[in-house]
Amino acid sequence: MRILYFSWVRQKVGTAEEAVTLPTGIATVSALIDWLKSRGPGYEAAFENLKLIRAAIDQTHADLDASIAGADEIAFFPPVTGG
Amino acid sequence: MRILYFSWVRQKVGTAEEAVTLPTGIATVSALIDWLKSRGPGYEAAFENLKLIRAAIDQTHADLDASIAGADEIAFFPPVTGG
Amino acid sequence: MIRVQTQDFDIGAEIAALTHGRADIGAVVTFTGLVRDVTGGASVSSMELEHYPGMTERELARIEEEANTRWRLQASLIIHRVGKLAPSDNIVLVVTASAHREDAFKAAEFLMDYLKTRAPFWKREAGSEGDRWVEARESDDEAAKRWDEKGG
Amino acid sequence: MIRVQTQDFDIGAEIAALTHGRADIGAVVTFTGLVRDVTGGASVSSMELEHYPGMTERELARIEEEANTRWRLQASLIIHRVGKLAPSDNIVLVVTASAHREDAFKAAEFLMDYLKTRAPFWKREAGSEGDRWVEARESDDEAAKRWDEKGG
Repeated sequence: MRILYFSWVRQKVGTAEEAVTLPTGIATVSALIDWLKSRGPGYEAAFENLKLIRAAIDQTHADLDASIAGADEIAFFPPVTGG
Repeated sequence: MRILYFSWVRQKVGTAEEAVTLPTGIATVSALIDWLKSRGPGYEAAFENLKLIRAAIDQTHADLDASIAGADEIAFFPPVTGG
Repeated sequence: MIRVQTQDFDIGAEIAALTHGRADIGAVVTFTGLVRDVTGGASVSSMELEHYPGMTERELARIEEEANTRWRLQASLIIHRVGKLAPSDNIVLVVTASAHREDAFKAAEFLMDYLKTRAPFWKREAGSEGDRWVEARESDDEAAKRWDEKGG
Repeated sequence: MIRVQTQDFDIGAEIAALTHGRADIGAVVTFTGLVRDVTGGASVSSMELEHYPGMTERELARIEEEANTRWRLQASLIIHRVGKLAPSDNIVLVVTASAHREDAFKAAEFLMDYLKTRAPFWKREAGSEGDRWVEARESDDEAAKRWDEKGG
Protein backbone atom coordinates (compact mmCIF):
# COMPACT_ATOMS: atom_id res chain seq x y z
CA MET A 1 0.00 0.00 0.00
CA ARG A 2 1.21 3.47 -0.91
CA ILE A 3 0.96 6.24 1.67
CA LEU A 4 1.27 9.89 0.61
CA TYR A 5 1.73 12.94 2.80
CA PHE A 6 1.19 16.58 1.88
CA SER A 7 1.87 20.04 3.29
CA TRP A 8 3.00 20.09 6.94
CA VAL A 9 2.02 16.45 7.40
CA ARG A 10 4.67 15.63 4.81
CA GLN A 11 7.18 17.89 6.54
CA LYS A 12 6.56 16.37 9.96
CA VAL A 13 6.62 12.79 8.72
CA GLY A 14 9.75 13.62 6.74
CA THR A 15 8.76 11.95 3.48
CA ALA A 16 6.28 12.59 0.68
CA GLU A 17 5.55 8.98 -0.12
CA GLU A 18 6.28 5.48 1.12
CA ALA A 19 5.23 1.91 0.50
CA VAL A 20 4.16 0.01 3.60
CA THR A 21 3.12 -3.54 4.34
CA LEU A 22 0.47 -3.43 7.00
CA PRO A 23 0.17 -6.01 9.76
CA THR A 24 -3.14 -7.82 9.63
CA GLY A 25 -6.05 -6.36 11.57
CA ILE A 26 -5.69 -2.76 10.43
CA ALA A 27 -9.07 -2.07 8.88
CA THR A 28 -9.72 1.67 8.99
CA VAL A 29 -7.97 4.96 8.35
CA SER A 30 -7.90 5.55 12.12
CA ALA A 31 -6.24 2.22 12.77
CA LEU A 32 -3.70 3.01 10.06
CA ILE A 33 -2.93 6.33 11.78
CA ASP A 34 -2.45 4.57 15.13
CA TRP A 35 -0.06 2.13 13.51
CA LEU A 36 1.85 4.94 11.74
CA LYS A 37 2.19 6.86 15.02
CA SER A 38 3.96 3.85 16.54
CA ARG A 39 6.68 4.17 13.88
CA GLY A 40 8.44 7.24 15.24
CA PRO A 41 8.28 10.77 16.64
CA GLY A 42 7.83 12.38 13.20
CA TYR A 43 4.62 10.41 12.65
CA GLU A 44 3.55 11.11 16.21
CA ALA A 45 3.97 14.86 15.67
CA ALA A 46 2.18 14.77 12.32
CA PHE A 47 -0.85 12.96 13.71
CA GLU A 48 -0.92 14.66 17.12
CA ASN A 49 -4.17 16.55 16.47
CA LEU A 50 -6.57 14.48 14.37
CA LYS A 51 -8.92 17.43 13.97
CA LEU A 52 -6.36 18.84 11.54
CA ILE A 53 -5.94 15.63 9.56
CA ARG A 54 -7.81 14.85 6.36
CA ALA A 55 -7.51 11.59 4.45
CA ALA A 56 -8.14 10.32 0.94
CA ILE A 57 -8.49 6.71 -0.13
CA ASP A 58 -7.51 6.13 -3.75
CA GLN A 59 -7.74 9.88 -4.41
CA THR A 60 -11.22 10.30 -2.92
CA HIS A 61 -11.94 12.13 0.34
CA ALA A 62 -12.57 9.69 3.18
CA ASP A 63 -13.56 9.89 6.84
CA LEU A 64 -11.15 8.63 9.47
CA ASP A 65 -13.45 5.69 10.23
CA ALA A 66 -13.59 4.60 6.58
CA SER A 67 -12.46 1.11 5.65
CA ILE A 68 -9.14 0.80 3.87
CA ALA A 69 -9.79 -2.71 2.61
CA GLY A 70 -8.52 -3.07 -0.96
CA ALA A 71 -7.06 0.46 -1.09
CA ASP A 72 -3.93 1.06 -3.17
CA GLU A 73 -3.20 4.64 -2.12
CA ILE A 74 -3.94 6.44 1.13
CA ALA A 75 -3.08 10.13 1.53
CA PHE A 76 -2.92 12.33 4.63
CA PHE A 77 -2.97 16.12 4.60
CA PRO A 78 -4.27 19.19 6.46
CA PRO A 79 -7.52 20.95 5.46
CA VAL A 80 -7.04 22.28 1.95
CA THR A 81 -6.20 25.94 1.32
CA GLY A 82 -6.24 26.43 -2.44
CA GLY A 83 -8.34 28.80 -4.49
CA MET B 1 -40.03 72.41 -19.12
CA ARG B 2 -38.40 69.73 -21.24
CA ILE B 3 -40.19 66.41 -21.68
CA LEU B 4 -38.30 63.36 -22.96
CA TYR B 5 -39.71 60.06 -24.20
CA PHE B 6 -37.86 56.77 -24.65
CA SER B 7 -38.45 53.34 -26.21
CA TRP B 8 -42.04 52.63 -27.23
CA VAL B 9 -43.31 55.65 -25.30
CA ARG B 10 -41.23 57.75 -27.69
CA GLN B 11 -42.57 55.84 -30.69
CA LYS B 12 -46.19 56.22 -29.63
CA VAL B 13 -45.90 59.90 -28.74
CA GLY B 14 -44.05 60.45 -32.03
CA THR B 15 -41.22 62.57 -30.69
CA ALA B 16 -38.14 62.08 -28.51
CA GLU B 17 -38.19 65.47 -26.86
CA GLU B 18 -40.31 68.58 -26.61
CA ALA B 19 -40.48 71.83 -24.66
CA VAL B 20 -43.85 72.53 -23.06
CA THR B 21 -45.34 75.39 -21.12
CA LEU B 22 -47.66 73.92 -18.53
CA PRO B 23 -50.93 75.53 -17.50
CA THR B 24 -50.96 76.43 -13.81
CA GLY B 25 -52.20 73.82 -11.36
CA ILE B 26 -50.25 70.85 -12.72
CA ALA B 27 -48.30 69.76 -9.65
CA THR B 28 -47.44 66.06 -10.01
CA VAL B 29 -46.17 63.59 -12.60
CA SER B 30 -49.68 62.08 -12.75
CA ALA B 31 -51.26 65.45 -13.43
CA LEU B 32 -48.68 66.06 -16.15
CA ILE B 33 -49.57 62.72 -17.75
CA ASP B 34 -53.29 63.62 -17.69
CA TRP B 35 -52.53 66.91 -19.38
CA LEU B 36 -50.31 65.23 -21.99
CA LYS B 37 -53.04 62.69 -22.79
CA SER B 38 -55.39 65.55 -23.66
CA ARG B 39 -52.98 66.62 -26.39
CA GLY B 40 -53.70 63.86 -28.91
CA PRO B 41 -54.17 60.15 -29.67
CA GLY B 42 -50.39 59.43 -29.70
CA TYR B 43 -50.09 60.59 -26.11
CA GLU B 44 -53.26 58.75 -25.20
CA ALA B 45 -51.86 55.51 -26.62
CA ALA B 46 -48.49 55.99 -24.92
CA PHE B 47 -50.02 56.55 -21.49
CA GLU B 48 -52.89 54.08 -21.82
CA ASN B 49 -51.50 51.66 -19.20
CA LEU B 50 -49.77 53.52 -16.39
CA LYS B 51 -48.45 50.27 -14.90
CA LEU B 52 -45.99 50.24 -17.80
CA ILE B 53 -44.90 53.85 -17.39
CA ARG B 54 -41.84 54.94 -15.41
CA ALA B 55 -40.83 58.55 -14.88
CA ALA B 56 -37.71 60.50 -14.01
CA ILE B 57 -37.54 64.07 -12.73
CA ASP B 58 -34.26 65.79 -13.59
CA GLN B 59 -32.67 62.40 -14.37
CA THR B 60 -33.72 60.72 -11.12
CA HIS B 61 -36.35 57.98 -10.86
CA ALA B 62 -39.63 59.38 -9.53
CA ASP B 63 -43.03 57.98 -8.56
CA LEU B 64 -46.08 59.09 -10.49
CA ASP B 65 -47.35 61.05 -7.50
CA ALA B 66 -44.05 62.97 -7.11
CA SER B 67 -44.13 66.77 -7.27
CA ILE B 68 -42.77 68.35 -10.46
CA ALA B 69 -42.35 71.79 -8.91
CA GLY B 70 -39.11 73.37 -10.10
CA ALA B 71 -38.26 70.49 -12.45
CA ASP B 72 -36.39 71.25 -15.67
CA GLU B 73 -36.59 67.84 -17.33
CA ILE B 74 -39.21 65.12 -17.02
CA ALA B 75 -38.76 61.79 -18.81
CA PHE B 76 -41.23 58.98 -19.51
CA PHE B 77 -40.26 55.43 -20.46
CA PRO B 78 -41.19 51.76 -20.01
CA PRO B 79 -39.50 49.55 -17.35
CA VAL B 80 -35.81 49.36 -18.24
CA THR B 81 -34.38 46.32 -20.04
CA GLY B 82 -30.61 46.82 -20.18
CA GLY B 83 -27.87 44.61 -18.84
CA MET C 1 -15.66 53.67 -12.80
CA ILE C 2 -18.46 53.69 -15.35
CA ARG C 3 -18.54 53.91 -19.13
CA VAL C 4 -21.30 54.00 -21.73
CA GLN C 5 -19.96 53.30 -25.20
CA THR C 6 -20.81 51.96 -28.64
CA GLN C 7 -17.52 50.06 -29.11
CA ASP C 8 -16.73 46.62 -27.70
CA PHE C 9 -14.65 46.07 -24.57
CA ASP C 10 -11.73 43.75 -23.84
CA ILE C 11 -12.41 41.97 -20.55
CA GLY C 12 -8.79 40.95 -19.95
CA ALA C 13 -7.52 44.48 -20.60
CA GLU C 14 -10.18 45.98 -18.33
CA ILE C 15 -9.28 43.64 -15.45
CA ALA C 16 -5.58 44.33 -15.97
CA ALA C 17 -6.13 48.10 -15.90
CA LEU C 18 -8.24 47.83 -12.75
CA THR C 19 -5.88 45.58 -10.80
CA HIS C 20 -2.51 46.78 -12.13
CA GLY C 21 0.03 47.26 -9.34
CA ARG C 22 -2.52 46.38 -6.67
CA ALA C 23 -1.37 43.52 -4.44
CA ASP C 24 -4.22 44.07 -1.96
CA ILE C 25 -6.75 42.46 -4.31
CA GLY C 26 -7.43 38.79 -3.64
CA ALA C 27 -10.60 38.32 -5.68
CA VAL C 28 -11.90 39.65 -8.98
CA VAL C 29 -15.37 38.82 -10.25
CA THR C 30 -16.57 39.75 -13.72
CA PHE C 31 -20.01 39.53 -15.23
CA THR C 32 -20.42 39.80 -18.98
CA GLY C 33 -23.84 39.99 -20.60
CA LEU C 34 -24.07 38.92 -24.25
CA VAL C 35 -26.69 39.07 -27.00
CA ARG C 36 -28.36 35.68 -27.44
CA ASP C 37 -29.70 34.59 -30.81
CA VAL C 38 -32.93 33.29 -29.31
CA THR C 39 -35.07 34.93 -26.64
CA GLY C 40 -38.50 33.76 -25.60
CA GLY C 41 -38.64 31.36 -28.54
CA ALA C 42 -38.04 34.00 -31.23
CA SER C 43 -34.78 34.14 -33.13
CA VAL C 44 -32.85 37.40 -32.90
CA SER C 45 -30.82 38.75 -35.82
CA SER C 46 -29.81 42.07 -34.25
CA MET C 47 -30.44 44.26 -31.24
CA GLU C 48 -30.58 48.02 -30.76
CA LEU C 49 -29.83 49.48 -27.34
CA GLU C 50 -31.41 52.85 -26.59
CA HIS C 51 -30.54 54.81 -23.47
CA TYR C 52 -31.11 58.11 -21.69
CA PRO C 53 -27.83 60.04 -22.02
CA GLY C 54 -27.06 61.86 -18.83
CA MET C 55 -29.40 59.89 -16.60
CA THR C 56 -27.66 56.64 -17.63
CA GLU C 57 -24.29 57.84 -16.36
CA ARG C 58 -25.80 59.28 -13.18
CA GLU C 59 -27.74 56.12 -12.44
CA LEU C 60 -24.74 53.83 -13.07
CA ALA C 61 -22.56 56.02 -10.84
CA ARG C 62 -25.23 55.90 -8.14
CA ILE C 63 -25.47 52.09 -8.35
CA GLU C 64 -21.71 51.74 -8.19
CA GLU C 65 -21.49 54.07 -5.18
CA GLU C 66 -24.18 52.05 -3.41
CA ALA C 67 -22.22 48.82 -3.99
CA ASN C 68 -19.09 50.45 -2.59
CA THR C 69 -21.03 51.49 0.50
CA ARG C 70 -22.37 47.99 1.09
CA TRP C 71 -19.19 45.97 0.44
CA ARG C 72 -15.45 46.47 0.80
CA LEU C 73 -14.28 46.85 -2.77
CA GLN C 74 -10.79 47.73 -3.92
CA ALA C 75 -12.08 48.64 -7.36
CA SER C 76 -15.21 48.38 -9.50
CA LEU C 77 -16.17 48.99 -13.10
CA ILE C 78 -19.37 49.08 -15.12
CA ILE C 79 -19.30 49.29 -18.92
CA HIS C 80 -22.55 49.24 -20.90
CA ARG C 81 -22.73 49.36 -24.67
CA VAL C 82 -25.39 51.20 -26.67
CA GLY C 83 -26.34 51.19 -30.34
CA LYS C 84 -26.63 48.25 -32.70
CA LEU C 85 -25.42 44.80 -31.59
CA ALA C 86 -25.44 41.31 -33.09
CA PRO C 87 -25.86 37.87 -31.47
CA SER C 88 -22.87 36.89 -29.30
CA ASP C 89 -21.80 40.56 -29.00
CA ASN C 90 -20.95 41.84 -25.54
CA ILE C 91 -23.58 44.12 -23.96
CA VAL C 92 -22.43 44.82 -20.43
CA LEU C 93 -19.38 44.25 -18.24
CA VAL C 94 -19.27 44.48 -14.47
CA VAL C 95 -16.00 43.98 -12.60
CA THR C 96 -15.57 43.96 -8.83
CA ALA C 97 -12.28 43.56 -6.99
CA SER C 98 -11.94 42.89 -3.28
CA ALA C 99 -9.66 41.31 -0.69
CA HIS C 100 -12.04 38.34 -0.36
CA ARG C 101 -14.38 36.56 -2.73
CA GLU C 102 -17.59 37.07 -0.74
CA ASP C 103 -17.55 40.84 -1.21
CA ALA C 104 -16.59 40.61 -4.88
CA PHE C 105 -19.35 38.08 -5.69
CA LYS C 106 -22.10 39.85 -3.75
CA ALA C 107 -21.21 43.27 -5.15
CA ALA C 108 -21.19 41.99 -8.74
CA GLU C 109 -24.61 40.36 -8.30
CA PHE C 110 -25.97 43.50 -6.68
CA LEU C 111 -24.62 45.71 -9.47
CA MET C 112 -26.26 43.53 -12.12
CA ASP C 113 -29.60 43.29 -10.28
CA TYR C 114 -29.72 47.07 -9.80
CA LEU C 115 -28.52 47.83 -13.30
CA LYS C 116 -31.24 45.55 -14.72
CA THR C 117 -34.01 47.39 -12.86
CA ARG C 118 -32.77 51.00 -12.59
CA ALA C 119 -30.33 51.93 -15.36
CA PRO C 120 -32.24 53.57 -18.25
CA PHE C 121 -31.49 51.23 -21.16
CA TRP C 122 -34.05 49.66 -23.49
CA LYS C 123 -33.46 46.76 -25.85
CA ARG C 124 -35.15 46.41 -29.22
CA GLU C 125 -34.72 43.07 -30.96
CA ALA C 126 -35.06 42.44 -34.69
CA GLY C 127 -35.67 38.84 -35.76
CA SER C 128 -38.08 36.17 -36.89
CA GLU C 129 -41.08 37.93 -35.29
CA GLY C 130 -40.24 41.37 -36.63
CA ASP C 131 -39.01 44.19 -34.42
CA ARG C 132 -40.03 44.24 -30.79
CA TRP C 133 -39.11 46.01 -27.59
CA VAL C 134 -37.87 43.55 -25.02
CA GLU C 135 -40.19 43.36 -22.02
CA ALA C 136 -38.90 43.71 -18.47
CA ARG C 137 -38.69 40.42 -16.57
CA GLU C 138 -40.51 40.11 -13.27
CA SER C 139 -37.65 37.92 -12.03
CA ASP C 140 -35.34 40.93 -12.36
CA ASP C 141 -37.55 42.97 -10.02
CA GLU C 142 -37.52 40.13 -7.53
CA ALA C 143 -33.77 39.76 -7.79
CA ALA C 144 -33.34 43.47 -7.06
CA LYS C 145 -35.76 43.36 -4.12
CA ARG C 146 -33.73 40.81 -2.18
CA TRP C 147 -31.09 43.48 -1.52
CA ASP C 148 -33.65 45.63 0.33
CA GLU C 149 -33.99 43.10 3.12
CA LYS C 150 -30.52 41.81 3.82
CA GLY C 151 -27.73 44.35 3.94
CA GLY C 152 -25.41 41.97 2.12
CA MET D 1 -12.98 21.81 -18.52
CA ILE D 2 -10.27 21.77 -15.89
CA ARG D 3 -6.55 22.55 -15.93
CA VAL D 4 -3.77 22.47 -13.34
CA GLN D 5 -0.73 24.38 -14.52
CA THR D 6 2.33 26.34 -13.42
CA GLN D 7 2.01 29.04 -16.09
CA ASP D 8 -0.26 32.06 -15.92
CA PHE D 9 -3.62 32.26 -17.70
CA ASP D 10 -5.15 34.96 -19.91
CA ILE D 11 -8.72 35.58 -18.73
CA GLY D 12 -9.85 37.28 -21.93
CA ALA D 13 -8.47 34.47 -24.10
CA GLU D 14 -10.05 31.80 -21.89
CA ILE D 15 -13.47 33.44 -22.08
CA ALA D 16 -13.14 33.87 -25.83
CA ALA D 17 -12.21 30.20 -26.31
CA LEU D 18 -15.13 29.10 -24.14
CA THR D 19 -17.79 31.28 -25.78
CA HIS D 20 -16.50 31.36 -29.38
CA GLY D 21 -19.29 30.82 -31.91
CA ARG D 22 -21.87 30.28 -29.16
CA ALA D 23 -24.84 32.64 -29.47
CA ASP D 24 -26.83 30.76 -26.83
CA ILE D 25 -24.76 32.25 -24.00
CA GLY D 26 -26.26 35.31 -22.35
CA ALA D 27 -24.13 35.49 -19.21
CA VAL D 28 -20.49 34.80 -18.39
CA VAL D 29 -19.18 35.04 -14.84
CA THR D 30 -15.49 34.79 -13.99
CA PHE D 31 -13.80 34.54 -10.64
CA THR D 32 -10.07 35.18 -10.38
CA GLY D 33 -8.15 34.59 -7.17
CA LEU D 34 -4.88 36.49 -6.74
CA VAL D 35 -1.96 36.42 -4.30
CA ARG D 36 -2.25 39.28 -1.80
CA ASP D 37 0.86 40.87 -0.29
CA VAL D 38 -0.66 40.88 3.19
CA THR D 39 -2.65 38.11 4.87
CA GLY D 40 -3.65 38.10 8.51
CA GLY D 41 -1.39 41.07 9.23
CA ALA D 42 1.82 39.46 7.92
CA SER D 43 3.41 40.64 4.69
CA VAL D 44 3.83 38.04 1.97
CA SER D 45 6.80 38.05 -0.40
CA SER D 46 6.05 34.80 -2.22
CA MET D 47 3.76 31.81 -2.16
CA GLU D 48 4.24 28.14 -2.99
CA LEU D 49 1.26 26.06 -4.03
CA GLU D 50 1.52 22.33 -3.38
CA HIS D 51 -1.08 19.90 -4.67
CA TYR D 52 -1.91 16.21 -4.95
CA PRO D 53 -1.39 15.30 -8.62
CA GLY D 54 -4.08 12.93 -9.79
CA MET D 55 -6.51 13.63 -6.99
CA THR D 56 -6.50 17.34 -7.82
CA GLU D 57 -7.71 16.72 -11.36
CA ARG D 58 -10.28 14.15 -10.21
CA GLU D 59 -11.63 16.43 -7.51
CA LEU D 60 -11.85 19.47 -9.82
CA ALA D 61 -13.64 17.37 -12.45
CA ARG D 62 -16.05 16.11 -9.79
CA ILE D 63 -16.79 19.65 -8.58
CA GLU D 64 -17.35 20.87 -12.11
CA GLU D 65 -19.68 17.97 -12.87
CA GLU D 66 -21.67 18.70 -9.72
CA ALA D 67 -22.09 22.36 -10.75
CA ASN D 68 -23.30 21.25 -14.18
CA THR D 69 -25.84 18.98 -12.52
CA ARG D 70 -27.18 21.74 -10.29
CA TRP D 71 -27.36 24.59 -12.83
CA ARG D 72 -27.90 24.97 -16.58
CA LEU D 73 -24.48 25.85 -17.86
CA GLN D 74 -23.44 26.21 -21.49
CA ALA D 75 -19.79 25.95 -20.54
CA SER D 76 -17.51 25.98 -17.51
CA LEU D 77 -13.80 26.13 -16.81
CA ILE D 78 -11.55 25.78 -13.78
CA ILE D 79 -7.84 26.61 -13.98
CA HIS D 80 -5.66 26.37 -10.88
CA ARG D 81 -1.98 27.22 -10.78
CA VAL D 82 0.65 25.38 -8.73
CA GLY D 83 4.28 26.12 -7.88
CA LYS D 84 5.82 29.42 -6.87
CA LEU D 85 3.79 32.62 -7.12
CA ALA D 86 4.36 36.28 -6.22
CA PRO D 87 1.96 38.93 -4.88
CA SER D 88 -0.64 40.02 -7.46
CA ASP D 89 -0.10 36.80 -9.45
CA ASN D 90 -3.17 34.89 -10.55
CA ILE D 91 -3.90 31.69 -8.59
CA VAL D 92 -7.22 30.39 -9.82
CA LEU D 93 -9.76 31.09 -12.55
CA VAL D 94 -13.34 29.90 -12.65
CA VAL D 95 -15.56 30.70 -15.64
CA THR D 96 -19.23 29.84 -15.96
CA ALA D 97 -21.40 30.53 -19.01
CA SER D 98 -25.17 30.26 -19.08
CA ALA D 99 -28.26 31.62 -20.81
CA HIS D 100 -29.13 33.70 -17.72
CA ARG D 101 -27.09 35.39 -15.05
CA GLU D 102 -28.60 33.60 -12.04
CA ASP D 103 -27.19 30.22 -13.09
CA ALA D 104 -23.80 31.65 -14.02
CA PHE D 105 -23.41 33.53 -10.72
CA LYS D 106 -24.59 30.68 -8.50
CA ALA D 107 -22.46 28.07 -10.27
CA ALA D 108 -19.33 30.24 -10.03
CA GLU D 109 -19.85 30.79 -6.30
CA PHE D 110 -20.51 27.09 -5.78
CA LEU D 111 -17.38 26.11 -7.72
CA MET D 112 -15.21 28.41 -5.62
CA ASP D 113 -16.77 27.33 -2.31
CA TYR D 114 -16.27 23.66 -3.16
CA LEU D 115 -12.82 24.17 -4.59
CA LYS D 116 -11.79 26.01 -1.41
CA THR D 117 -12.88 23.12 0.82
CA ARG D 118 -12.33 20.01 -1.32
CA ALA D 119 -9.63 20.47 -3.95
CA PRO D 120 -6.26 19.24 -2.61
CA PHE D 121 -4.12 22.38 -2.77
CA TRP D 122 -2.05 23.82 0.07
CA LYS D 123 -0.56 27.30 0.21
CA ARG D 124 2.74 28.10 1.87
CA GLU D 125 3.55 31.77 2.30
CA ALA D 126 7.01 33.28 2.74
CA GLY D 127 7.20 36.74 4.28
CA SER D 128 7.81 38.94 7.27
CA GLU D 129 6.98 36.15 9.72
CA GLY D 130 9.06 33.50 7.98
CA ASP D 131 7.53 30.60 6.10
CA ARG D 132 4.12 29.35 7.13
CA TRP D 133 1.43 27.07 5.85
CA VAL D 134 -1.80 28.98 5.32
CA GLU D 135 -4.52 27.79 7.66
CA ALA D 136 -7.96 26.84 6.41
CA ARG D 137 -10.64 29.44 7.10
CA GLU D 138 -13.75 28.40 9.00
CA SER D 139 -15.74 30.84 6.84
CA ASP D 140 -14.87 28.68 3.81
CA ASP D 141 -16.41 25.62 5.46
CA GLU D 142 -19.53 27.60 6.23
CA ALA D 143 -19.68 28.96 2.70
CA ALA D 144 -19.51 25.41 1.32
CA LYS D 145 -22.15 24.14 3.73
CA ARG D 146 -24.86 26.49 2.48
CA TRP D 147 -25.04 24.48 -0.75
CA ASP D 148 -26.05 21.35 1.20
CA GLU D 149 -29.37 22.87 2.24
CA LYS D 150 -30.67 24.75 -0.76
CA GLY D 151 -30.42 23.01 -4.10
CA GLY D 152 -29.47 26.26 -5.80
